[in-house]
Amino acid sequence: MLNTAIEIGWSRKEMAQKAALDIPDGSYVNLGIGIPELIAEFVPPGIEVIYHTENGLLGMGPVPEKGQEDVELINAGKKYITAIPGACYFHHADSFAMIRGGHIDISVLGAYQVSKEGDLANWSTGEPGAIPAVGGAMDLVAGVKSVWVITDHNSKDGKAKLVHECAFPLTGKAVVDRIYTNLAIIDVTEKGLRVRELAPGVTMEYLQEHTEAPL
Amino acid sequence: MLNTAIEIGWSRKEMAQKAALDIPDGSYVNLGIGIPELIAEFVPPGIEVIYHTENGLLGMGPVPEKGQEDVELINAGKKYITAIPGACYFHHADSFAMIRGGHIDISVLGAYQVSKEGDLANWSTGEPGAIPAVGGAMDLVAGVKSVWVITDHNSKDGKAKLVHECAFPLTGKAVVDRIYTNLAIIDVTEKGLRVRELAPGVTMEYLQEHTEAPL
Amino acid sequence: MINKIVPSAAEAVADIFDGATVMIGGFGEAGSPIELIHRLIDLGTKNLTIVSNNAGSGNVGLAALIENRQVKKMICSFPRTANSTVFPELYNKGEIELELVPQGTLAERIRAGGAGIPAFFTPSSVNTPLAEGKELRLFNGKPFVMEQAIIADFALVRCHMADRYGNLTYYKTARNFGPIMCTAAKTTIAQARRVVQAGMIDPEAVVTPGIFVSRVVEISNPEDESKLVAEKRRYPC
Amino acid sequence: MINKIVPSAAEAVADIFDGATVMIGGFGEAGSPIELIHRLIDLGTKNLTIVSNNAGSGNVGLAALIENRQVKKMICSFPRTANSTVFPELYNKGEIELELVPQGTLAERIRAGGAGIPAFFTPSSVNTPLAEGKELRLFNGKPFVMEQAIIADFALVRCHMADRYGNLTYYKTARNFGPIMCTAAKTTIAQARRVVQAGMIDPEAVVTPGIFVSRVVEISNPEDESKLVAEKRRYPC
Repeated sequence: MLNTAIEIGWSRKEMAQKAALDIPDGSYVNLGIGIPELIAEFVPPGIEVIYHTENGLLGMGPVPEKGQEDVELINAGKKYITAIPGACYFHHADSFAMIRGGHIDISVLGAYQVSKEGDLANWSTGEPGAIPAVGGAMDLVAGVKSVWVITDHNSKDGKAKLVHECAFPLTGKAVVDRIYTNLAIIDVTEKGLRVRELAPGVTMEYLQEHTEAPL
Repeated sequence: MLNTAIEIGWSRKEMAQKAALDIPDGSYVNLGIGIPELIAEFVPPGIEVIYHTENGLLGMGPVPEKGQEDVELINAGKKYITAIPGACYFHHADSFAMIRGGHIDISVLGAYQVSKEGDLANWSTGEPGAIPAVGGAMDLVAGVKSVWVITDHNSKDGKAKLVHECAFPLTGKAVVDRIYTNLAIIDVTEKGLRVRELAPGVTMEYLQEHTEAPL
Repeated sequence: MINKIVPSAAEAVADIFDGATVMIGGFGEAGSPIELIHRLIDLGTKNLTIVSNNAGSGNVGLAALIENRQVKKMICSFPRTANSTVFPELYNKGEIELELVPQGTLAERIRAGGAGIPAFFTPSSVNTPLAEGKELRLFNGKPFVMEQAIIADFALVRCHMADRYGNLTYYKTARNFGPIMCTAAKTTIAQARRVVQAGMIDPEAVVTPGIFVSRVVEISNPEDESKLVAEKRRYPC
Repeated sequence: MINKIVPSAAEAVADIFDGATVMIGGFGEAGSPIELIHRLIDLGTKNLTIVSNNAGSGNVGLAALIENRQVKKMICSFPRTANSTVFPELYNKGEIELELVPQGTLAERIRAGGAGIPAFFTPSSVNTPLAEGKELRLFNGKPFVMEQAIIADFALVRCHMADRYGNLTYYKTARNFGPIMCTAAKTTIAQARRVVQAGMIDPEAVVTPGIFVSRVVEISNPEDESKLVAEKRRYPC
């Protein structure tokens, strides 16, 4: 099912590009680990976006060139990064004050499940033996003005990720504003999930078949 | 009554000196406006005390020489000061985190009244027409490890300042640890006020006559 | 391109509206954004709630704003200083409201406002008249009072250096309330002594990250408020 | 004269006692005070409660401390990372406790501990399992959860520069939890890459004021934890 989906839908890079084109000029953006990290590559020239990484940097720049890595300059995914001219460092309480205080415009996160009301589950599958780890996800969804999810439309075993109600433990309730998947871009509205754009070759029928929540 | 008291007791400078000699080496100290400000002059050589001023400086130095004043380098009493090598500046929330968080060793304050339980009234006489103003006094008494009061033993109109119960609005309850007056040095203990030292020429009888609270 | 620099103080404050809550930085004269305040007086906006540690000195800056009857209410810790006559006079006539807040609680309420913390507990003011009517609660057997965050529509601050992103540094004890007020207002306006190229401020030494700042105006030679007060000057000056 | 410099990491940590709560700075490897941790392993202190964002990587630093069975409980936000095997193994065997805290709540609880704030309200974790059993409260119609301060007996941090007063600066994203942990422990121990004369650090750029620091030890060439992990080195190394 995943393979089919990828053949007719967007690639991960295309998903990131779709999201990148929707970021308004001058935005402060926090990019989660995984596909969201790719977004920075696709922001068009002329648009200036300031990236926040919650471990304590505003003004995150691109990945350093080989050999230029600094072990003390990393992002929230613990990957090597750079800092732009005009960047600044701060401690964790100040960093999460930015998040919780509503100063970040957009947070782009991955997801295990999103419900039709915008509930997000992305930190724990609740399985026995899995080590629970939450990081900054709950703070981001609670504080950032606009929360976008970018994820494969279906899980690796073909299950729907856009569901009536999340079965996994929640990261936050009614927090997601928009979802970018390999099949479509979907807004979370008061009336439920609303399709904004379909990937090439994807029909509404096909999309609904692969989605548990009504569209 | 005040005149008599001054003749046989300590001068303001002597009171400040008495307090200065009791400050342990390496202490972090906040000095209130008025007589407390004089204390810094009398700390003996070889003893290093770091002065905190709540408007945002740790490492306050002596008064600047004439002509060297900087209007943006002031203490909590809005007087011109200097900064020692090794000083640092910070904002108000960080400054009061130092106070409230119990990081300052000694706060020396003025007083309208102190009760036998160590209640302090030093911000409002509660008179109609007086503009209420509190500043940092309530934060200091709530947070600093040791609170000392330095004050004339009696008010200008001869009334006792060390009282059974404060008539003026409180700054804090059971907060004062020691009182330096022109007549004596007095500890606030669980059993009430305990005289630590009498000024030259002051007898216990004389002191009690000028004190409402039992000694 | 992000560019928060605006050409004049008048433009910087032009959208401050009647009834707005405005935080004004400064501890006494140090750090008071006097040019921004004077342009707010020119603007004539009424019924303001002002959050500021003091209530102004002499007849310039914040005192002049109050004297011009633009302020409905002051939220501050110390509205009585050596050269403060405007506020006491109006207060005694019952023509201006006052919410008196301990200085550390004022700072923490502002910090909480910027940090998305709606309320917190503090030991300051417990057992005093300033805690009356507020919720008390024991933690480890000790009493604390609950205090709520303050958020403003605008913050006016004075800083030392600024860049186009709104990154700010301050100068000595003029830092005081500036950094926390920047975080707690919907629109933050900073007057800077010097605007520099992005990247010129050491990223380790930025005090206010640009995300907290909406507009920056360069005022290279700000009026020295304490001098104006000493010379008994009045707004406009 | 105030002089917080101590000659060795071993002396700096010598009084950490069994059952102590110890905050350990760092976000992953960045800012982790690896030499202080290794001397704490040498010391062998048991039953520690560790407050740290992660639970260590490989078999060095914090992971080695856990592997040496000195840690009773971890308070952290993300105990699962690419190279983290020690903690998960003990946790799955039920041999170590975990208090999982959202990262921003962890930071704010530490900051509150240092600032004398016993508790505060936050929107983070509301409607999730991590808010279960905690007090919920509405402010302006929105739900918030009450969280309590964390205070430690000791904090171990790594900084960039330090002076004899304990004033500290940090280096890039190695700053992370250091500054707040320094404020929230009874005894704060900092390992500095460089100890400088008092006055050499710009007073505008001090990140941790000396009042928050008890001891400083110079470690000019700290081990690079990520390199040790990549090379699969084990403590002692």
